[in-house]
Amino acid sequence: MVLLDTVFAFLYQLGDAFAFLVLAACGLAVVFGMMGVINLAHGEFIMCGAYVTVATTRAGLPLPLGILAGALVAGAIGMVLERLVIRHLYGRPLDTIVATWGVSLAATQGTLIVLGSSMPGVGTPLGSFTLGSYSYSTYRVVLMLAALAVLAGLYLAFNATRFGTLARATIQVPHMAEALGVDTRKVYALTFGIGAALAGLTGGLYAPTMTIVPTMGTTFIMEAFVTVVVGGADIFLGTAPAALVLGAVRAGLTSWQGQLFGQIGLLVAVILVIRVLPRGISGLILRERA
Amino acid sequence: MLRLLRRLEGPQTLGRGPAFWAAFAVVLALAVAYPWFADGYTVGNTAYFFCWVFMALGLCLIWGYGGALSFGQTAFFGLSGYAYGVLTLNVGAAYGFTIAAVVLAVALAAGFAALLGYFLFFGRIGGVFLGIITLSVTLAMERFMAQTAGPDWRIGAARLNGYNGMSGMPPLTVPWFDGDLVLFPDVALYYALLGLLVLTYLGLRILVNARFGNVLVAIRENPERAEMLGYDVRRYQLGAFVIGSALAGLSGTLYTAWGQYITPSSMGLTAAALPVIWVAVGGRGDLTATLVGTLAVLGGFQALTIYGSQYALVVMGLLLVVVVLAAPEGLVVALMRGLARLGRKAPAR
Amino acid sequence: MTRPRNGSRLTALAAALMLGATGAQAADPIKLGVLEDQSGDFAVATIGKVHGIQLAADEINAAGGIAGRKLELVIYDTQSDNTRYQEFMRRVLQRDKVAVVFAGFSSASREAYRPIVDQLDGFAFYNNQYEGGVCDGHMVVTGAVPEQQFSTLIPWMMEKFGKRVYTIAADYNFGQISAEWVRNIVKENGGEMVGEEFIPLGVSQFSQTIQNIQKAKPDILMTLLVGTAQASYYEQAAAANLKVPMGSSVNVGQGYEHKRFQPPSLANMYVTTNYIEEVDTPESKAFLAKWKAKFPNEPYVNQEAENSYHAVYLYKQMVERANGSTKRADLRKVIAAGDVCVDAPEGRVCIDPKSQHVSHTIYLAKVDEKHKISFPKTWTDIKPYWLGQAGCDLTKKDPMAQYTPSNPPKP
Amino acid sequence: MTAILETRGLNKHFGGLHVTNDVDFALRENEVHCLIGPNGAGKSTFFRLLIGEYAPERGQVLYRGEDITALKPFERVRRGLSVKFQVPGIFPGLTVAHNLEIALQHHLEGASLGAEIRRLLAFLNLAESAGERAGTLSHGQKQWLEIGMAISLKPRLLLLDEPTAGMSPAETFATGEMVQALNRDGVAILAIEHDMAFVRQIAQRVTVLHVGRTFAQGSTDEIVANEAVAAIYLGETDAARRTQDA
Repeated sequence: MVLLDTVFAFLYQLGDAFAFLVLAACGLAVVFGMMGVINLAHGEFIMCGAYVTVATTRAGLPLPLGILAGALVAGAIGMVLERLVIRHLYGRPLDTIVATWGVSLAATQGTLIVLGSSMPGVGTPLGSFTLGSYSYSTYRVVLMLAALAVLAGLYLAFNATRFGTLARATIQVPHMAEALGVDTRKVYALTFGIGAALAGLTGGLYAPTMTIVPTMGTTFIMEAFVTVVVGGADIFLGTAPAALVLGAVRAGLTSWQGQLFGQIGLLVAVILVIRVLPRGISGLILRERA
Repeated sequence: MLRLLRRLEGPQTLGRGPAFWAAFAVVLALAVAYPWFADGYTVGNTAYFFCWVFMALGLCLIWGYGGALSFGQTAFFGLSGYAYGVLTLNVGAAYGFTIAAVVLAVALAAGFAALLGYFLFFGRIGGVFLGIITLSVTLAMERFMAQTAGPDWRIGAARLNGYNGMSGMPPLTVPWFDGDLVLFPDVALYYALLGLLVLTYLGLRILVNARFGNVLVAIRENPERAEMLGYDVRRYQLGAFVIGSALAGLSGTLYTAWGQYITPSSMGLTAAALPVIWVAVGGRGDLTATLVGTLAVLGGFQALTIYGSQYALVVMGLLLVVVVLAAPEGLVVALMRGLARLGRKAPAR
Repeated sequence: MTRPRNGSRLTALAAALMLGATGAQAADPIKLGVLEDQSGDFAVATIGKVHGIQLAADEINAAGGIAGRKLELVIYDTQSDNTRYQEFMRRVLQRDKVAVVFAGFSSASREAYRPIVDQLDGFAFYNNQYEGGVCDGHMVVTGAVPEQQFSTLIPWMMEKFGKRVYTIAADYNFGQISAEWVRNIVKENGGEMVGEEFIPLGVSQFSQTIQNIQKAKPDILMTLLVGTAQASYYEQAAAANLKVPMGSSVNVGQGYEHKRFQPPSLANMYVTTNYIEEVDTPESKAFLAKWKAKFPNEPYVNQEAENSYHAVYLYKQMVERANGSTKRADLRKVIAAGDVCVDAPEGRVCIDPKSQHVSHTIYLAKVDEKHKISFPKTWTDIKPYWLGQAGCDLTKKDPMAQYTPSNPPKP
Repeated sequence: MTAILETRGLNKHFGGLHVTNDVDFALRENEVHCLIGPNGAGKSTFFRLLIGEYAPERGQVLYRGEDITALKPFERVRRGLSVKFQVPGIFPGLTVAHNLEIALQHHLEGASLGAEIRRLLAFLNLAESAGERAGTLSHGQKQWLEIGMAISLKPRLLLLDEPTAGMSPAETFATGEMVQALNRDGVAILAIEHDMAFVRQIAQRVTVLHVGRTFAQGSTDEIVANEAVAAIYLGETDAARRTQDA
């Protein structure tokens, strides 16, 4: 029983870390994997989703609908941003980084000015359950399921729908897709919108468990980058396994040596992965150029 | 020697010919003369701005000329700031040791840059990944230094002192006939930094217009072709990275000596964004533009903080977006090109 | 000469510039520099500090000023950024030539500007609760320090709940030094530390920490968490049904988390603070009424706001007793007399001449399920004793340094 | 006649796909040799193996008798091997003269550098455009500029990947004359080419590559007369027709 207790406790921690990494990274991974764009304002889309979720939920909407609203609003803002800024920067990846960083700075401080330094939360639903000597938050199990659902949904969206086929065609051979009559601009805009909506969804999902402040996006951004860098461009072959490995590293190190080592362990893992698989990443860059 | 001086102008730098150098002389003369007319605060504040410019010039070399976007400038800034603190707190400031400490601290930053750069460039990591990894390293260093508050975290007599930062290191001193000359943030420090800045600026101009700079821009334009002209691309990128990072290290030591204080937040996310903003806004492709742009942005944002308060960060962010979209070469470069075009048009052909 | 009203810093500044750098004459105003974070991460807790200073300055000027001179504020927003403190500390001392500066929220910001105050021979007030230990003749600290908050809180909680204590603390100076205090006081009172965990700044996910606490089964949990990201702990712990009584020196009194978070995440938390707006005394109520009249939209009046307010009165008394001199040496002679005291909204506060820290009334605030505050206990006149006992005596020697229990002054 | 460049059993595959399959190939000193083959024959991969951008799974590349298989591209260039890419590999943001300067600064400086730049500009018909940004040149001019950079290194061996792609017949002919002039100066040349008129103009020998193997070798006339070669090209057109019909 004690063993079972410990095993479940570890699995719970692993699942918790995995969910956080997958959800933090998925939007970034879609945008990067499909468009080669690194979006440094990713954290601010998460923040946006959280704010919308909290605001709508406090206004009376049930939490699941609030989360959906957060995702939709973030997605819509993402498409507007794509239209205004990102679209003009395709083929200039470094400039995109700089511009999205600018957006991130302005969005964080703008939110602070307009909405104030913090917002009352909505409280975590679903209560807790007890197993052995530990009690757990039920909602965090929902988060784990949500991470799996997002992965499955993305797989279906990009492999089983017409949009997915078009999107992948556009990404692999843009001029061919254009010649076939695909509106590539629309595809890019939608892809970026999906990335932003996923970020918004993440924000909405985590909103009940966190303090709602303008800088909350930054607590996701490092983990998101780390996962995407380790995982590479392919969301399905890359992000999920990367999140699993990194989640294990982090959960293991955190329970063994504390939070600091959990964090530093993540970064060391990235450097090791890049050291061991330099071809993987450079292969990625080559493909991106071609 | 003469050959070197001829390299002061060339295809890699805007601004050439007698008109430019006349303007340069005028600006320099003004810079030399102005402490006679300004109060201590203004002079000290300008000296403080100068502290940061080296880091911007370094990033200009790495990013603007070499085409590799590094977010890691503040990592080297912090590293060598701490190194200056550790060295001077242990050895003291006698016999002008502070100058030696600056040299050693910058060398340490260069050494770390060589190590990191070797791993990055010889691992063929480029493009956006370079940015992400340098940023990760920077933030990891910030987090590490932030937790060194305990008394065990000490190097000799110097306590790292965690997030509160290390303080108590002496300001720069120059050995002088009747005792050491202490460069408090005032006229003396101003002239020292002005001299250093002019030397660095001219030195970098020579460097980028020399063979090295030619290869560097070639790599930026087309790394494959550069390699196929027989250049070891990795070596040149590493060279630029080390020099640029060492300049960031120089900024770090000067800043530490200026405020007698260094903190992990000098390596944080906002701090890491600043050099990128200065260089992008001024014009990353040109040293003069970076120099002018950095000073303008520093002064502008300080004024904005004084008068516009909380909107400063919003303006900063939007400025970055607008510059990237509307003047991708940078505002100062756009201005200089405009002036040059006017100048060419004036004597109608 | 108009004194700045709320939000009219520009006028104040323009006035300050016009005045220029003239020597202090009897009719000239006394300039008081204010460097506080009105934007950025810390703004939530510090905007009230500026208002407190403005309120006190208004009252003093309405009553004829300090020794016949008006008090003029020179205010800058430091944006929660250490380098801004460095820039603006030079600016107020060198250009605005203020007589005294009230500055700083985070300890890092204080350590950033302290070398500059020392170098330019300025005089600064740090009106903030902090980890303690600053022994610097250029500084007066009006905030509470660990010995004041922990020597009251921990014995009380141990008596009530039990002797097994677990600490989670932010992994930086404040957290580490506070944790050291907790450790020492728990030991002195015959308790046992069953766990201690340091959380890096910026961490927002606490599942593992919550599990560790459940495993250790403490009677008391000391939460010394700092920053908005770490504040997520309370929500996550409540969701996991972790119901250990919590003690803190930093929550409620500073960031008014009980107002900002959804109940009941902070339920069963005990905090020692020298002031919060719920304090139920006639002095406090009168103070709060004046405050709300001037700043009706203030979200909360916290202990740092009250510290900043009474600090202006402490300064006024020093200058008046020094016959109108604002010279640091003259003021320190006044402090050395050992009886610089004012009746603040919290109760009587006095400056300790050895450490130049302030004695406080300490209120034990309890947060209930609905996030309502009650005060099970109050201690009056708790002295900042540690620095003096450890060997810091500013009346004799000015080391301009910060000490910690494990790194005390060398005899 | 000795070989300047030789491959022995060269193999490269991506995943399960063998793109280069045991290729044995020899280029003689001072020869102009063309490499042809239908699409997907492995020409570009073979080319990248020669310049060192890909590492082979098996086999060797020898340059003047030295095994250069493990050398980096720039090290091969320093031994006298020079390359012109299919997509013009120039420095688009720099001026035409500056492009050449970067190529020439290996062995020249000062006044002689300037003189050589002027000589090359004239040779490449680019004297008028010396001060323009290379990115603004016409496609053919970019190709010439790149050839100019490639020969600035004074190579003994020049590898050309479709040097006439996108050129007008007149430009193609002029390019052929440049190649022949270089060959007269003692440079061995290996060109991947589609345009049979161009091949006929310059090639002394032709090698046909098919599904990653050397399929046939001989003079241009022999290759053109080879029915098996015609068949593989026809097969390609047949296949293309079939897909179009489908």
